Amino acid sequence: MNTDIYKEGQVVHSPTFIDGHSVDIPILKVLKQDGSVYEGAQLPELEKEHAQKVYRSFVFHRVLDERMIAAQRQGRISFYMTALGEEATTVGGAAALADQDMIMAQYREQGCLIYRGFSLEDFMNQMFSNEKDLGKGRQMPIHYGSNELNYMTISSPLGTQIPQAAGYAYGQKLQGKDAITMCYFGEGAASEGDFHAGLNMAAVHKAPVIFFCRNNGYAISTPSDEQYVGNGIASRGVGYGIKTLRIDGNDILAVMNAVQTARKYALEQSEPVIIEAMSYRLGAHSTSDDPSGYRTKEEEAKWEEHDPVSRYKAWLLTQNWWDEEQDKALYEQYREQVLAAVKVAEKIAKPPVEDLVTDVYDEVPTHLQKQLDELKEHINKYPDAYPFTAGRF
Amino acid sequence: MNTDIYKEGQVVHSPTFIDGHSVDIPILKVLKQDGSVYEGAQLPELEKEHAQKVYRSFVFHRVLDERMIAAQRQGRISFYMTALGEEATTVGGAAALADQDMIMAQYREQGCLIYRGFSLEDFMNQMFSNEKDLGKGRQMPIHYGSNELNYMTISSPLGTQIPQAAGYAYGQKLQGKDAITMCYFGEGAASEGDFHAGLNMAAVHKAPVIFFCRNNGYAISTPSDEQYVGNGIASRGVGYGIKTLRIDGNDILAVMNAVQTARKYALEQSEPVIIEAMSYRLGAHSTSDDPSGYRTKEEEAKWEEHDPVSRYKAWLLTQNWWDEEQDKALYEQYREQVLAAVKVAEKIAKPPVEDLVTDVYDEVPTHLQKQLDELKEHINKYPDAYPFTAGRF
Amino acid sequence: MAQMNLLQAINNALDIAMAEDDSTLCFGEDVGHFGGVFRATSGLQEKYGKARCFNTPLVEQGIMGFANGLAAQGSRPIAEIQFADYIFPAFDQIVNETAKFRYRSGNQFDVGRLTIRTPYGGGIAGGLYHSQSPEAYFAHTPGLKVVVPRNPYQAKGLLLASIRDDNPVIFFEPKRLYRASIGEVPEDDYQLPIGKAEVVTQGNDISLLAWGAQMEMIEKAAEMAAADGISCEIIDLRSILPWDVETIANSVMKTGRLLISHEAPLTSGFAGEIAATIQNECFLHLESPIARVCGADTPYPLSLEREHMADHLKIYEAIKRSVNY
Amino acid sequence: MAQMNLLQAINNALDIAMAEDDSTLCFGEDVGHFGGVFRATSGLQEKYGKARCFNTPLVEQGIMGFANGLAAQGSRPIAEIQFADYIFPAFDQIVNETAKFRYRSGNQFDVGRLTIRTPYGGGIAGGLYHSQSPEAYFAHTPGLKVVVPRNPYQAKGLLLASIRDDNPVIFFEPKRLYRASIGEVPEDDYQLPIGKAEVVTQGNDISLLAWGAQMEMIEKAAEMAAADGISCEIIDLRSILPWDVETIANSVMKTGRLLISHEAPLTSGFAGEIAATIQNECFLHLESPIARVCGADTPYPLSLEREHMADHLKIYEAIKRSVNY
Ligand SMILES: Cc1ncc(C[n+]2csc(CCOP(=O)(O)OP(=O)(O)O)c2C)c(N)n1
Ligand SMILES: Cc1ncc(C[n+]2csc(CCOP(=O)(O)OP(=O)(O)O)c2C)c(N)n1
Ligand SMILES: [Mg+2]
Ligand SMILES: [Mg+2]
Repeated sequence: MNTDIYKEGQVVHSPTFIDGHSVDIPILKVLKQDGSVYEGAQLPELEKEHAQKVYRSFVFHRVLDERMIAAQRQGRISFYMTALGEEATTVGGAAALADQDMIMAQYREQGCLIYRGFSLEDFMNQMFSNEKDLGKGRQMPIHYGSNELNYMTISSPLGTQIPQAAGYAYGQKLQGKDAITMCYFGEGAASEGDFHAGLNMAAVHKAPVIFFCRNNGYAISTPSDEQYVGNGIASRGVGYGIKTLRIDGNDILAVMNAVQTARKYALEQSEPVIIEAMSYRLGAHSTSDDPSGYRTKEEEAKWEEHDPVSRYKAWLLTQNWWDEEQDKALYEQYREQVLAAVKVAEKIAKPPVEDLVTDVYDEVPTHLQKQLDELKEHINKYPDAYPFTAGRF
Repeated sequence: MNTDIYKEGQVVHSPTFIDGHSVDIPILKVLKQDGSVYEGAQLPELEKEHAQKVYRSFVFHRVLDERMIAAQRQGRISFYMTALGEEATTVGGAAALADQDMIMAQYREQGCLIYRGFSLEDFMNQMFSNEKDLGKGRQMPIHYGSNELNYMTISSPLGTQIPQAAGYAYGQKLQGKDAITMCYFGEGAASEGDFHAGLNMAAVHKAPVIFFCRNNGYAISTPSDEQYVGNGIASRGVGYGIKTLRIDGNDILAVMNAVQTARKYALEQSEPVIIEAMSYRLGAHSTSDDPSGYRTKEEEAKWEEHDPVSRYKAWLLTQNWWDEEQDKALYEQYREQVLAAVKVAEKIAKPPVEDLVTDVYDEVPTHLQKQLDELKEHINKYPDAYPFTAGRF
Repeated sequence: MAQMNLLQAINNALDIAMAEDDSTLCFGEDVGHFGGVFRATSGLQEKYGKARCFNTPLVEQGIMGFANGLAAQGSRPIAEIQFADYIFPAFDQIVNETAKFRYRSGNQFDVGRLTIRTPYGGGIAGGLYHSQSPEAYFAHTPGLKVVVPRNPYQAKGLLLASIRDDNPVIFFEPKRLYRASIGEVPEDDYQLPIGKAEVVTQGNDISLLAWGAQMEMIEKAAEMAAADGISCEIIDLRSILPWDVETIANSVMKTGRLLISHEAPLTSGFAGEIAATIQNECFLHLESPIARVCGADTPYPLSLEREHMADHLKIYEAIKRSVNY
Repeated sequence: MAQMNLLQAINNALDIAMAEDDSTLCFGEDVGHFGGVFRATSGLQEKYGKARCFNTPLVEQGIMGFANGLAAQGSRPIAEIQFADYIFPAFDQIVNETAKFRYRSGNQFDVGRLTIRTPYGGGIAGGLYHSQSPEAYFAHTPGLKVVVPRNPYQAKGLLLASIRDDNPVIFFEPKRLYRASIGEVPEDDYQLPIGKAEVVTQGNDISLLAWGAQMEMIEKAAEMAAADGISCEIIDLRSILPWDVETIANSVMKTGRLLISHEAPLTSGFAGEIAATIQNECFLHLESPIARVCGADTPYPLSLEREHMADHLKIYEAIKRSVNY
């Protein structure tokens, strides 16, 4: 090890710093805001039908976010998080992956699920934590998960999915699967120790995983210049010896292009790739947050000009793959569907009391069975105090 | 935040990876193995007396390591760790710092203590965990600490001192001290999440700390190419936006040069610096380890040629600041001193039973006083079973 | 005296601590300009500057490592962990470093000036990761002090004592009460003792012991029991580590019965330690088994939150069982 | 049958597990070529290849995160943490992730195939950071199983059961016994049940309960007590979580007395949970307070190790106190 320092390499004889400026990180852009394509830009593989599906996902996303924010304000659900302004990173990511690829996301990636066809009912059942929720009503709204769609259930602790994705991908490789793992996280989560752990583990053990950083400028109220002082997250890829791309995250063709390239590389070379998508969180962090406490309307307005959805729509229009009439109809259709689905989901019963103790282990152990039995007896004594479960066992 | 991606910077229109090769990291070298200086090389500030003190530290270090390994083999102490081959990183580091700078080390940095004048008695009392040990006999051998010498007590969990050093340095800055913090760690420890945490915290909060990575090729049996696949640890500095130097760690003039430069920069700019010193752990990891299980004699032999002590001695000889007679006498003197000190230290009593419960808190709380009282009563019943403490209270 | 909610009382204590000592710092995720996601540090950056009250990068192990370093250096750091559920990435820094700093160095170095603040507890539809009560994890760690206040008055007095205590203190704040609990709080400086439980209400038939937001639950249950003619002695433990064995034992010698309630899951929760100690101290005085009414041994669920919780009804039933044993 | 020490028994179990299932992996710091610092994984890389038995970078949170991902994917990871003292950087991955993986996903995903192996315990002049027994930290975490073997035969059978159990298991290995404990071990495959305590020796006057290396201590103390005519029932708990209340309660109903001993500090150690549960289950049968003989409430010291430990003499004295109560 290390003997090569006496053989080769650049030598200096007085201290010569390198630093964050020592590496140039170009940014990949394909689409201009007006829907035209940069000269010489490489387009992703994208047929008409596929392109329309992508756009429908965009519209569904916008409508879902808009309606669920309203539902939260009305007190119908307790919590929500939009991805306003960042939809290209997730819809585009999913559109560039294969369905068998595992997605391990942070929480703002409903765009992936939409693209993969998570049903409106599934969304609603999760948010209303009713008995039809695939997660059995145990987690806060937006903590989706779908085994069928290869979308790992969201877990709130930040960054934990990063080394997990390395391990997941390593397993895929070992078992010779034609699949990779896609791991999303925010530029805030990239400060966690688990980020360092996951990237280095993946690099050393050559796991076919794409680390996709949504750099949206904020972690709740903390702007990215109080999060790091290096050249974004991409500059860290160099340190791990991982192939790295920085892209315009509001440019869905750049996203697809990058993810297609990265997927191919990861699968063929059995190596991780990191992508940093530069974007902006246009909405509040969550329904519990009010961004006016930490940033200006002007700043937000500047980013509204770079809207990924209208940019992509402009391109579709130039392709003659979409028209304004279709557009209006689609928005209307989704709005109606979402409203209807809310009304259905909120009437579905909460999970049964047994679900308190199932899934802690593969089988309910003695001590939990005893706790459940005592609980049932207690509920029978005070049915009014436990309205969701009383009278149901 | 991030709006500048629409303003400036290099743009590409098809995916263009950057990776570990995207940054050149020159290595600083001053001294050749024959004691001559590279042409045009910048020498550190170093007067004759100082230069001799540095060399005496080297010799003391070699003698101490040699004798304590022997003492461990004889069963006189339970454990030891040498720094054979890496002494330039610590002796040179301490020699380039100011005495008021705090040193937070990993465990293989006895060279710093030697240079700062930790007494032979203090070394011995720690290793024999007797009642004169500054650490009250609580930790395994080599876990030295000295408040007086600004050397933080060693703690075994790896990497924990890295974010601590960032905090320590931030406090020094806030209180306007003319002092920085020097934080040592191995290339293995640099894989810990605390490394990522500490470097980023220091960078963002502008803490005057030098992160000094001793890259000695191994973490116990794990070679550095199973530890990381990037371009060493220095390449990570780029990602944190931290000024970074890579140096020949067996070249003490390069070490001093780098640390003097880094200290000046850290103090004046109030910013962290990272230094990666390339070296090699010539000995076993510890007295519990046998490197023949994981590396070859040939590899070791190659590194013996780059010995830092003989290299520096050759330079001193060319300066006429040292001669062979002095050399022989010094080795002899230290050998005798160490042997004598061992004999004294091993006869000193173990710490008193009260030290079981002191320093858990600033004062001994009720429950611990009760546990101590019961223990004393018990020891009085079975004095033979507790020979170190029986009959002493 | 002023009317304050629990958040205001905490903010007020932090303000006093920062005013009196230039080396006192407040930091954590979103703690700076924004004042924290619950606004506990509101206004402090404005008043004391960005160098003393600031946002950190999103890394709990870094926050605690940084805080340990600052405390060892002689500053007085008050580190916030945004939710107690997110304290686990910092577990090593707290359990292996903070707690053992003084001991391992033979008192040459210590981090006694450190205070860790973190909102804990359930009952707010927070699900698995915004509801946990992890005090027992830390109670098994010699070298730490662990404190939990039950109302604004207690919060201010105990927080000031924690900040000034020359040992590292984890200060768990009952977030369910942040705005819900309002009370009279002196505007001046005062401290309440760490390590001392408080007998809140005298009683004869059974001792009820809890801490933090759970105090409300035992108080409600005691009211129900009073209607049945059962006289409950209500005790707030306040300090989990070290804890006040004497006050609890004295109470149990008097009443002959003990019920302990906490939000955290039953198994290996801190009620276990208390029960084990008290059955030893008061063996001949106990008229019924020491009862524990705690969270179910599951992760904290969202929609079955009520079923999971140790609410006043479950406590009331357990009181009756104990008294009728 | 063959004579094996505890390390060999573990190595043998790992070998069987890797041979039977291609998706079984062993990894951790120095686990690969070198076979681990204690050599528990010796020869496995040679036999099964570098892809299935390998060194990881030095990052416990990464090892556990990687292992969680592998288990969720359907592989069967056996992750080693070099010393239990160094498990804390992985605490979040274990407590917030491993333990809650199945529950939070509604059983859509799980990490049931995961096994964590780690050497624990003191008595080897290891000082603060090579001596800890952290089982109680994990016992407060629903979703985990926690297992501790006392000898080579138990180690092999329990480890094979842990690897095959469809729940994540933390397997604590008593490192003091690695080479010191030697016994007959079948070379063939076998399993011992998880969740079941074992009555090692029948007795009438008092039940003694421990696990792992501490079993030696209670056995020695029982011998001393036998000389005084005291008949001890000796029980190995084996599984800390879930634990076998029934076997312990049955024993205590018979003997009327219970002593629990563990290496970890007393306060909030797992003996507290056991004592709290058993005083409830066996209230009317107890003839003396349940005794706990545990480590002192301090970090683990080097030179005062003997004074700190719950040795056979302290246990013997406690037996007499209990019987003479
Ligand atoms: C370990 C942990 N610490 C803190 C939090 C609280 N928290 C939730 S989201 C968030 C900000 C995340 O920012 P970023 O990663 O940039 O993602 P974004 O919200 O911008 O999509 C914080 C601090 C958490 N969920 N987990
Ligand atoms: C958190 C933690 N994990 C594991 C260990 C065990 N351990 C002690 S030294 C060591 C290797 C360290 O290697 P490196 O950082 O390169 O330092 P070097 O020994 O080469 O000086 C390991 C794994 C530890 N002390 N702390
Ligand atoms: Mg963000
Ligand atoms: Mg090394």
